[in-house]
Amino acid sequence: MAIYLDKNSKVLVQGITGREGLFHTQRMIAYGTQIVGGVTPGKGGTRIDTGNPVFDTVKDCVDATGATHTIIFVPPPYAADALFEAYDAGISLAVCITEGIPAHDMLKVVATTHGMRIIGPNCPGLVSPGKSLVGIMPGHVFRPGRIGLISRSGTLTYEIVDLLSKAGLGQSTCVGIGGDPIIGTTFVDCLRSFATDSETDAVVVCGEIGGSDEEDAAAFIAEHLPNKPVVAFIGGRSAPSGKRLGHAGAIISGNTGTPQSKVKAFEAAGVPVAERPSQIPMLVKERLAVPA
Amino acid sequence: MAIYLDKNSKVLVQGITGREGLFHTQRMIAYGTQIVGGVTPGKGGTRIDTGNPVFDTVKDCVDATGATHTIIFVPPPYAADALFEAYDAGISLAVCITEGIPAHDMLKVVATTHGMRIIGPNCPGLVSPGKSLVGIMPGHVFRPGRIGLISRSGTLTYEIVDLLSKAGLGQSTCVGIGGDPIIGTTFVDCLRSFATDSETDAVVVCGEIGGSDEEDAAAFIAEHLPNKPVVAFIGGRSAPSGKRLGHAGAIISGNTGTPQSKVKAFEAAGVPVAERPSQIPMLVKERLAVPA
Amino acid sequence: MEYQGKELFRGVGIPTPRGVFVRSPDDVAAFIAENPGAWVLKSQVLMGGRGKAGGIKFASSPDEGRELARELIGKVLRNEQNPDGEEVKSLLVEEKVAIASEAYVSITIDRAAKKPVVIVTAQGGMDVEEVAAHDPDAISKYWIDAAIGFEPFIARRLAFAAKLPTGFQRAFPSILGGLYAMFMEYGANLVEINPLVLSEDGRVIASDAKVDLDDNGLYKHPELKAWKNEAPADEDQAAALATGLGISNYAKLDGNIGIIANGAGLGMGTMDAVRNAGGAAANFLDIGGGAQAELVKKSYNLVVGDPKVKAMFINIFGGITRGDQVAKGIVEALAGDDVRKVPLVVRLTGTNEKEGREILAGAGMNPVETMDEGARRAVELARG
Amino acid sequence: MEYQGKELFRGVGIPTPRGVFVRSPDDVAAFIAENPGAWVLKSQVLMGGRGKAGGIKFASSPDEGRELARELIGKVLRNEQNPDGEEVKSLLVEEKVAIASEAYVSITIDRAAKKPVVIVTAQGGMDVEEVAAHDPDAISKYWIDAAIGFEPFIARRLAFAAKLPTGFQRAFPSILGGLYAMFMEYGANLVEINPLVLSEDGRVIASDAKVDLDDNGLYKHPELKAWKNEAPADEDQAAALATGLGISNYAKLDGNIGIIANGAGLGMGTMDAVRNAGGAAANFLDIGGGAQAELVKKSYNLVVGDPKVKAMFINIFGGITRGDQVAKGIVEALAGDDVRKVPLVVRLTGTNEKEGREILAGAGMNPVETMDEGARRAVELARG
Repeated sequence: MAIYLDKNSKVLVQGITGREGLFHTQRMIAYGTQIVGGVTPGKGGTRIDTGNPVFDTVKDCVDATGATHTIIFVPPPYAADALFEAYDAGISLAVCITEGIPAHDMLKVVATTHGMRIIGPNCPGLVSPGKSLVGIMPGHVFRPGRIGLISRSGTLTYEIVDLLSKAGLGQSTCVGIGGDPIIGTTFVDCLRSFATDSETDAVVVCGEIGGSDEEDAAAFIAEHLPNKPVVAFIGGRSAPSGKRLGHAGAIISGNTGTPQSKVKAFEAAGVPVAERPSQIPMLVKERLAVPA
Repeated sequence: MAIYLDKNSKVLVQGITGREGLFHTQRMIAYGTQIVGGVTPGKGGTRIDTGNPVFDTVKDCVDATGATHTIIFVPPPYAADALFEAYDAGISLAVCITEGIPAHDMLKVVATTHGMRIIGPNCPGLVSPGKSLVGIMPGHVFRPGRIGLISRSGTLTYEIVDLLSKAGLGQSTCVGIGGDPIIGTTFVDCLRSFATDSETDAVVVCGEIGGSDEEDAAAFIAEHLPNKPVVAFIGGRSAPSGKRLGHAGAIISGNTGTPQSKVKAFEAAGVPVAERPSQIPMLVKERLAVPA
Repeated sequence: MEYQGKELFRGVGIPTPRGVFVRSPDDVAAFIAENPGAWVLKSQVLMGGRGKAGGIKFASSPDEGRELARELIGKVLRNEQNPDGEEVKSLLVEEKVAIASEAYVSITIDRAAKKPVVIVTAQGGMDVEEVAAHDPDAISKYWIDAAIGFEPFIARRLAFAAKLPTGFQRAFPSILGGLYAMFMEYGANLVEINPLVLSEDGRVIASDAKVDLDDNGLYKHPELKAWKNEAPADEDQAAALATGLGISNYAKLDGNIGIIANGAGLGMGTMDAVRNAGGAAANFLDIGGGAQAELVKKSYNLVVGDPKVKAMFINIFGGITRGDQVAKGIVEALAGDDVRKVPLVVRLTGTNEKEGREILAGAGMNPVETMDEGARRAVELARG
Repeated sequence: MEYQGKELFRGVGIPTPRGVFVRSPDDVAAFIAENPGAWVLKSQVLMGGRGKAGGIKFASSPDEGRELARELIGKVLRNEQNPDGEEVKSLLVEEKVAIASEAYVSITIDRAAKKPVVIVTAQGGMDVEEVAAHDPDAISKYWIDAAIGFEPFIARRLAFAAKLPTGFQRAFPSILGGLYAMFMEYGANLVEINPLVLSEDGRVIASDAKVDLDDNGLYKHPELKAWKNEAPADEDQAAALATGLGISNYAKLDGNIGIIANGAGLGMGTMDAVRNAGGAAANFLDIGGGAQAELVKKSYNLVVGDPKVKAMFINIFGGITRGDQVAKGIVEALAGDDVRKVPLVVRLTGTNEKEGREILAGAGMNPVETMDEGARRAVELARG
């Protein structure tokens, strides 16, 4: 059934009447996502032009629609509050698109919202191709299939997905975990879910410089995914030390976050690391051809 | 095996070198409690006259002794910190004797120390007669047996235990839950544990005016203890409204906390309420004689 | 007092009516001269019901202000609850707000949930317990997760649930956030704004404000202890402290049997036993754990100091408290010539019971065996 | 600067050396005249290594103080990292503390644990990364549960674990508590005291203090924005902001292939592709999501403004970003006469790819199909 998201997931949109929220709501509906409503305080009782009802609070929306998933399009100062509101209303999975949330806000959110899965923040969302898309990703590049993908990046993910799709490798679920220092769902969290997903035959991990998520992922794969092929890619291998490149999390400081360390960790775990995205489909096919 | 505490429970004492801590440590050892050490910051490496080692931190003590239980004798401004330290060191049950802890300190403690059972604060502790005593209760009044007892009071508990013991009704475990407004373990928590304890045949609930713990207990009994006899007593039935009598929690305000409400709730749950402590043994015997 | 509470409210960014705290009629006149308009003169007293007692006046000119302030300052306000009255020594002069709508908001501790609970209703200015009794659906509550604390969505949810008029909506998160900050910072049992006013010019203002502090937490705010001291000390609490007891270990009651016990539970149990025996307790007195002879003696004197006490029942179940110390205290108390003597029943069991009984026997006293028996005897003795 | 950081530290109750902030030699002399003793004159600059650059002096008389202050104020401090140097405009005059012992303490965010981590070592005054590399056991760490926050036991545990000298013990909980309060209040990435000094007269003092703030959280403290503005703006960040990009969306690098991409991941991927093709990127530039033609045009101008750029590779995978907008921006940029033109390779796929290609074709441009192909072409073009 893929992970985190399927055809039956009921999704609400926080910030549904904002410019971004409205635009992507329309796109998600076009993709086939079951959008059941949205929230904008003070606009409760109205409807957006797609006919979806707008509520004043997340709780009102959940009570009326049975939504289990939310996607958050609110400015950084209000994003943590939106996550707390979702948690409080019993939401089980929240995708937070917002970029620029203070790291301390996220520290508090992840420390206290036990049991709610958070994707992001500063992420493109997730998609289970052919079933549902909750995010801002271009739906047309995805193809249904049996490859899982996890990425810290947005557009680089589209690049890789496009290559996979064109090579005949459809996807079970693609998760953009986000480029911030503090994120709700890590590579390891996703790998744990893919490990037991019967609809995923192999996983592509698309990391980048900065932090130690990739090293943690490699260690997890070595121990817990002996029978599921994994292929990795590390973005920013040509980046110099000390420069923050776009993502707040993408910075090499001292000995932390270097591509060498990440490549070494993956190779030690038996995970081939593609030099360039275009090699990924071939590596996946090679790994799938090896009998487990 | 009684509840919360048995012969094998390894107990440490926070504030072991203080006047109260030292005195009661000696008494608990005399009772047979397995005291494995204690904590007083700055006195690590020394021993008290019973030979028990003193450590600087709870973690040091737990690492060295394998303690699972703690009893806390520290002044009110430091008591919450002591509870957090115990929690952080992996203690599973903490008895907090301290009286006068700010209610807000306890609000924070109970909201964040998930998985650690706290007895008290402002309580006399607990005893599984013949096995172990963690508290300040006079050990000589207890007799091993099959009656569970839960009480918000200290000395009134001794009174009732003495009556039970003299009537041949020994006790499995007696828990003094404490008289403060915010306590770690409530009547309902204890009842839940007694409900499944094969060594407890009946339970005595010794409540008092104030709060709504007794009403909650009655509701729980009606639903979850159909086959285990329960007898109740409510202290302070002659107390006037609006006066705080000793316990910070023992105050009738408005319609909340009246003895009438509590008696009514117990009777509705099929729990006989003793008019005076001396009736309790008889009521217990009557209830035990009825085939379940 | 009101003006102090409002200072705390302003400190956390909650708007209160414009105003000034004054001690003389001339100050009132000068203030109104500088700030023309309609003003309310509010007597600064601790008793409730000051409005009905004539402690609130309206003035719209300097002369009128001076005149009314002269009437108020020095006046003794009285009502049923405060028959002795309280003298007005100062006034709060506040703008007369044109009210469009009133709401109620408070934060208190829910004992059963072990959480702070926020209570909001659109029926401001009323007694909230009455609203709860007659129109429970008008009240909205939210239990705060102490690990998360206050977040703005809580205010939005409550404002929408309680159907507060739209004018409240924008300011509500910051007002509730300030109220929670205050509740936490001062370790309060209760913080309350009633009414929270929406003025005709669109402002949201805390018109009356109340804070109830937790005595146990006061050490964290020494600056507020002074405030507490201004309150007329509860006589029972003052007596308890003077005797060396905890602040809530003594309370005077209506009966004629004096009571001393160790432990609050046993103390209440003893009162109940006296009632079961057909009598009534003259007091509640808990000597606490581990009391020494001196404290027992002082407690005896405190209880018999009440002239309506006709007999005394001392009920001790020794745990930490040692029977010999209690017995010694009783004997010493009775040895004093300066103390009123009433018929006494002692029950003494538990730790060092034997030693205690020997001391009592040496003074010609013979303790009873049980609480029930002791209560019966004390009631008989009081009937004389 | 140092004196500002120390103000924040004092605000949370962390003792700092006695001292005064001055701008003139006469103020130094006057201060020492009033406060006889040994003083340190510390140049207030933003660059590191000011001690070795001659920016710190010791004075023990008013005349000596005036003399040394004259030398320092107006002096330009230089070192390897700061070849342009920084002029000293003010001094912090601080007591010369007699040091008995030095420790190190900091709080930062552990990304992997998603928690604040407190780091303590008895080896104060050293570079903590070096201590970690050579003597890891000397470093004690504690990961704070954000729901609980700082509690004094954390300070006790760390002080005992790091074997801090006894003299530190008593003050340590309040210093660490203050440091955590500051870390939380200002949403800091890092707060650090190095060294935390135990003086010979038994005081515990933050001798040097450092705070690194999270840009994303600065809006909560407008008063600190002014501070940040005093810092010499990172040239790349300034250029990014002037262009209308996010603060970290542009970085100048050492190569000669200019790069524009949409998305940070694709931007880095494009840099990598250029390297794989044997070239080197002259910059990183992420136009972000949903960029309009105008931003594309400005970004083009920013990149070619770097004279070492010999060729440009624009790599777009349209998701939110629309191909037609990007194409329009490119065409407009090239239409300007005032802009340097370099050989250009465009790759354009995804949303509105067809419309974009038509616009480019209209201007005589023919996009490549893949990222790898584009990188190869750009490298070839740069080689000329």
